[in-house]
Amino acid sequence: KDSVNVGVCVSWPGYGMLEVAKEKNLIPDYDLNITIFEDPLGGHAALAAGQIDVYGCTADYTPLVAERGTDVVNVALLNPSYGVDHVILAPDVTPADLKGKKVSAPQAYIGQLLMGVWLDGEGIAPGDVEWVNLNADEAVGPMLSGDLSAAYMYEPWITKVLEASPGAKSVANTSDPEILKTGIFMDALYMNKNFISKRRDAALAVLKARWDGLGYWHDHVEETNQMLADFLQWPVEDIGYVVGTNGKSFEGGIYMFDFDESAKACGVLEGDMPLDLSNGFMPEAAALTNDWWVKLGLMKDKVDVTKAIDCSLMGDLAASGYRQAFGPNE
Amino acid sequence: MSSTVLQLDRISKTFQLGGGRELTAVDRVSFEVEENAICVLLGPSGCGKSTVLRMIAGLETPTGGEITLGRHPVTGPGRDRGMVFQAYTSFDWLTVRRNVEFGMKINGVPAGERRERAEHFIRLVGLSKFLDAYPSQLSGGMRQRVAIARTLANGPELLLMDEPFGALDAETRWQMQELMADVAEQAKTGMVIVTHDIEEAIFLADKIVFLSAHPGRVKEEIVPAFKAGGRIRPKEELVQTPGYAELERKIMRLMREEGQHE
Amino acid sequence: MSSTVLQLDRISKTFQLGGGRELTAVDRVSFEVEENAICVLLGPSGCGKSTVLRMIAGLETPTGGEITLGRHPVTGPGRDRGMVFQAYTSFDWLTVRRNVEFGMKINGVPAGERRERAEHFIRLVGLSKFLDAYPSQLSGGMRQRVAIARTLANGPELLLMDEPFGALDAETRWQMQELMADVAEQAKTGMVIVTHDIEEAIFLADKIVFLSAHPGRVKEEIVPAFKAGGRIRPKEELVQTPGYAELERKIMRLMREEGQHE
Amino acid sequence: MRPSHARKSRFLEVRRSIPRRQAILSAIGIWIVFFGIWLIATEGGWVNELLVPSPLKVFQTTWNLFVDRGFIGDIGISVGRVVIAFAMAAALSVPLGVMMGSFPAIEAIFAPFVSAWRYLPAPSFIPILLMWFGTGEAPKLALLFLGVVFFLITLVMDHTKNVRMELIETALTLGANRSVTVMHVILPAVLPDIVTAMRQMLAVTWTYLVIAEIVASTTGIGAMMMRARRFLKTDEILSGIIVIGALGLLFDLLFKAAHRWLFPYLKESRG
Amino acid sequence: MRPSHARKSRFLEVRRSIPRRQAILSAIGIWIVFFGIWLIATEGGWVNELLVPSPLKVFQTTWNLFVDRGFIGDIGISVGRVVIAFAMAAALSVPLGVMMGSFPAIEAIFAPFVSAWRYLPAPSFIPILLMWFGTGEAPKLALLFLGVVFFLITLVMDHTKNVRMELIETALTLGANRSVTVMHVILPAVLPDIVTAMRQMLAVTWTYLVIAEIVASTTGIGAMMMRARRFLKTDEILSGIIVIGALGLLFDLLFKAAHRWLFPYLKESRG
Ligand SMILES: Nc1ncnc2c1ncn2[C@@H]1O[C@H](COP(=O)(O)OP(=O)(O)OP(=O)(O)O)[C@@H](O)[C@H]1O
Ligand SMILES: Nc1ncnc2c1ncn2[C@@H]1O[C@H](COP(=O)(O)OP(=O)(O)OP(=O)(O)O)[C@@H](O)[C@H]1O
Ligand SMILES: [Mg+2]
Ligand SMILES: [Mg+2]
Repeated sequence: KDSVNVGVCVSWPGYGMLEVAKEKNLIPDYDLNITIFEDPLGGHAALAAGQIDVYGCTADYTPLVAERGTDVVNVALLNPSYGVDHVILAPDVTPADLKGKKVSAPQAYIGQLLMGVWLDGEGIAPGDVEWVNLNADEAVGPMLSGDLSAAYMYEPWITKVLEASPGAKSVANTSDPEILKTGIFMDALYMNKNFISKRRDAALAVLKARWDGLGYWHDHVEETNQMLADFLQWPVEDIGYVVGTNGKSFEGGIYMFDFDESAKACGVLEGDMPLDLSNGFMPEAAALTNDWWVKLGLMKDKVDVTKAIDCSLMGDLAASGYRQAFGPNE
Repeated sequence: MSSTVLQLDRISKTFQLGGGRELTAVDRVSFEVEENAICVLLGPSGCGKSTVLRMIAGLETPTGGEITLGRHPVTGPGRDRGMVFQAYTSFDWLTVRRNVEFGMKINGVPAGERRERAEHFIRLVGLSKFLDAYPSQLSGGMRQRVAIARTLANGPELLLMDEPFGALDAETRWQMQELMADVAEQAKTGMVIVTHDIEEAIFLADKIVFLSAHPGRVKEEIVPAFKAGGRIRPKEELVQTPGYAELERKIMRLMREEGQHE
Repeated sequence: MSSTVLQLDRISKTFQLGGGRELTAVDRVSFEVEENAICVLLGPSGCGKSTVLRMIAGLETPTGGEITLGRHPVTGPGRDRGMVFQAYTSFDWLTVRRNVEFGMKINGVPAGERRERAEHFIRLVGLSKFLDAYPSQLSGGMRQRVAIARTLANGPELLLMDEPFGALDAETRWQMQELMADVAEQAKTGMVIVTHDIEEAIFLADKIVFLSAHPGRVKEEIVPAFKAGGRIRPKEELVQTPGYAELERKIMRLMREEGQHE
Repeated sequence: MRPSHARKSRFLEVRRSIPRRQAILSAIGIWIVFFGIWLIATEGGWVNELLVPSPLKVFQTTWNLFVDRGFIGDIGISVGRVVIAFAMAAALSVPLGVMMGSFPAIEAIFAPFVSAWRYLPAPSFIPILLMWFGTGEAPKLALLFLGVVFFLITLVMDHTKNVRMELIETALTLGANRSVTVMHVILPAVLPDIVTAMRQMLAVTWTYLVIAEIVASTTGIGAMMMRARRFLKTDEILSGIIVIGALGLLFDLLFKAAHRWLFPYLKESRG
Repeated sequence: MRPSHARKSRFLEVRRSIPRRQAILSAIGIWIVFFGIWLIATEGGWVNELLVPSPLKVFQTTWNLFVDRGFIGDIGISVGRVVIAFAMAAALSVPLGVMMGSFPAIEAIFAPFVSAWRYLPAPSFIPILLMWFGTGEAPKLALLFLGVVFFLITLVMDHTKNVRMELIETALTLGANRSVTVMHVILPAVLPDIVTAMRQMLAVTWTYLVIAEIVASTTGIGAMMMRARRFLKTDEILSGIIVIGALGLLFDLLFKAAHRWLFPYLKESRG
């Protein structure tokens, strides 16, 4: 049996559906060799070098791939963040006060994008605040000690910070319709170009297996959540707080695109998108992300993001008649 | 004639070894050192010479007996008993002058006096040309002279030396021995010197205390009779002096007897 | 009577110091060593004794002249010239027996013969009781004996020793000197010994080569006439022998003359 | 009969060795003080319980990790990684360092290279290591290896250069050729120092473990600590730290014991 | 007249020091070989140019970083952090280490503590450091400090314990009390060794720089390298590594020079 090397960017349930496919034998012809990268960049390096073939990670990386010209493409969007990512404001601070204050977000990660988008909405330019490069977990201490005025965060820290520091509040999150419709806070599936060109069958099989795994989850949420909990070594409740228990989405977690939705995002299937997104928005969102990276001073130029997007696999699946559409279970 | 400056009264030293074992290194050793006299401790290796000297210096505490310097019992190290070791102890980070001034400085001697005394003693040991040299620029014998000058400049009542010339080559050793004879006369400091070298012992000693080993006890006190008229120099003369050869043979015999025990 | 085993023919050694400077440590030194004889190199510190010995051993290359051992010129270190240093060179990780077997082992002597020879020489130096002890369990003198046995067991034509007993105390030094006299007789190995100690030189030497310093040259070759009948033992007798005291004074004078230059 | 005027012993005496009892009490004391301050700080609410849990909680967690969550497996994996990477580093450093210390010609070649690479920030090699070694054990081992190997080479070389010249010259005058001199004299002479250097450098490897186990890993103490970070389980992070500290000390003891066992001849006896 | 049979000199001679020329050629040679292999590997297409850029590219990038992107500012910040953190570590280690080495009673208290903390995986302290020290320079300095201080204390203590007993006893018999003995004899005697130990340990601080500058930092070489990682700009990562290596060597030279300058009396003269 041929094997395919799969990487997962941090232990995150959204990327776990290939593990489901593997355990449920939904991809009988291939051996999936799944590695979790606690360090997302490590996974990207491994993918670019062909040490792994497939990698689930955040979509904000797409413009960077286009700029660098590595042999990596985004083959599908998997799910938007549906309230996982928040901006937390310290007690007694109003958005208007933020000019010149310290705000934290992990530099060059999705968190910085969220913070930038939110600040922009509040009329504050990226250059007007003092950026502090912190991961969500690292921001807790300074947030509690009053060192930071705002911070990018996700659970379980949001709850802890709000509890421990009365007056702190969440002022924005990725389930806000305005933020959702930007389409940039997404998880995506990346593949190595050489893998696709040399082993297209395998690439298709893996992609299909991903959707089959998702389908299995939709049909057997409780069993699958437990499976994910074992795989990631998370408590099963925490899995629920991300992917929910209704087989579709969780407010404060993520919203799982089904195959059809993802194919529409690619523009390989006709029809409307939910969440105020438009059909075929994928390159648009990547370009917007590119703009934001430029605004934040991390990229110099606008690049042709379509070089790093390959919807042909989704297109083949759709053409072969593969369909999957579901809403929340009752 | 001259009065006693140091008195050892039945001094013993028992070391606690690991595992509850004990070693009596020195057993009821008594002797006296007269003012301005050189007393040489001689004896086979391991007989406790160094231990006796260290107890006099106050670096070890006797487990029995009493050591009296002048009228006061010895309770710890002090500037009244200067010590010179076999290993070079020059403070490498100080120039010769500041080495010699060291003791005076920490004892609060005013700068002017310090300078004067230091220069005096550096002259005495023949290092005037090297006042501002660092010890690393000196030969072994010269370093040892720095140590001696440093100790003497500190004005001790007693100079203690543990095989001070053991590491030096023959000619330098002679020079040092003659220097010590001069110093004893000029600086009027009593000395207790530990040595292995019989010739050195005979040349320097006003009195030789011979220790036996296991445990260290005083085996014999020898006062070289032929030296009554003072020290004999140059050294070449000494070997020709009547009585010298006999004394040398006697000590050789003592040494050899003791050596057997080992 | 006996034939020459080692010959130094106008050997010189110039060291290149930093900055293009040169130092001529040894200047046209010539002497010979006869079979089974002990030749002692004597001289003030820095006169090049060690350098001469190291050139004989092949550890330094002369910058001029020729050294011949038997009939062959010396071109590098070899087992035909065993060397014993002042610093202890016992291989601490080997037992006494394996230390002594070391040279034979690396030279391919079969195990049986090795064992026998090792035991023979260990007996000769009086360490039979310590066959399986490690050097760290031995005293300084015993370690030096291990080094001597190891060198002798390797069957060298010539034994070279650089102040071999300098670090030992007086009694041990005597024992070692007497041992060497025995060895010279029994093992029939020629020796070149460097020493500072005049007594030691006179006691051991069949011939004394006295070097002068800066640069090192042969100042005098002395053959102690009173030893024509063989070595005198015990050592206590030696000092009483007619001629001893004169020789001692003569060498002392030589030493002192040379010492002045410094 | 101890003289009544015997010097009275003060607590602080230069180089005066202290009784075993005092040594043990001091060692226990400092840890009691440490845990005491920690306990007071947390119980007294001086620090946020969320970020610095009380030591009791941490011990409890450690216990649970062992009993309920098979922490011993993670430990085994981490120990395995440290040991293998360190063994590889030693396998390169010891021959190379000894050769560099023995032959100035070899030192001249490698020393300028090695001494620059000591400053290598090992973590920044992670992407390159992943590219070359893929996602298995190899990149983790490579990281641990890189973190320690240049220090180890330098130390081994320095120790080898300190082997006394007389030993080498003795070997030469006994008829030893180069390889015998290196293998049978220099190497055994320097070996005890090498083992000591390895003992010290193993500590460096342990400090790199956490970084190495972020690299594509779900097993091992470091990965456990990463997971704990994600869920803000500071008690588990601290458990991890304590376990690493304890393992470090344990290895230190093992090395000490190995030293005694390998080099029995170093035991000092006779005065 | 050199004898014609003079031992012919072979390339590998145990402890035979080599000519200066050979030393310089060897040092240059190894780097040429290193860059040569690198160049061939990239130009020859053995490795992916994007992942391992050619050395020419890296030099080009380094040049650009300096000329166009104000890299010198980042370097200044990093050097500042390393120097300050290291100075703080030294300011604690030297007095404490010297006291531990001088007074067995003090050693008994701190040694068991310090030797366990050497194994401390510094990176896992990041969250706690951020909580205590906020997001300014303090946590970065604290991390660098923690990474090196326990090693440094141990080394200073060991060196202090090696100060010869005779020197101390000489001071005592000259009438020195405890503080004079420690300050005017033990400390100056051990100082050269302390400076050497610091030289070695500075390398460790540099290796931690990259980790420290991930913490709440957007400035410094480490942060630059992190950003470069994010954008998979391997050329910039390699530039950073080269710059850190060069800085490390530079500091090494500075320490060597300082050693010579501070301790002129160690210059060997006279035979
Ligand atoms: N600190 C100590 N602990 C235990 N035993 C000791 C100590 N110091 C000395 N000894 C033992 O006491 C005995 C006497 O030692 P000491 O050094 O005084 O002899 P010595 O006559 O000076 O010998 P040497 O001539 O070799 O210097 C020896 O057996 C020695 O091992
Ligand atoms: N490798 C070397 N490089 C430079 N000079 C040297 C070297 N070896 C010895 N010398 C110098 O050569 C001279 C003779 O040295 P050597 O060691 O042979 O003297 P020595 O007679 O053995 O002295 P000592 O009695 O002190 O051992 C000295 O001036 C010494 O400094
Ligand atoms: Mg002694
Ligand atoms: Mg010599």
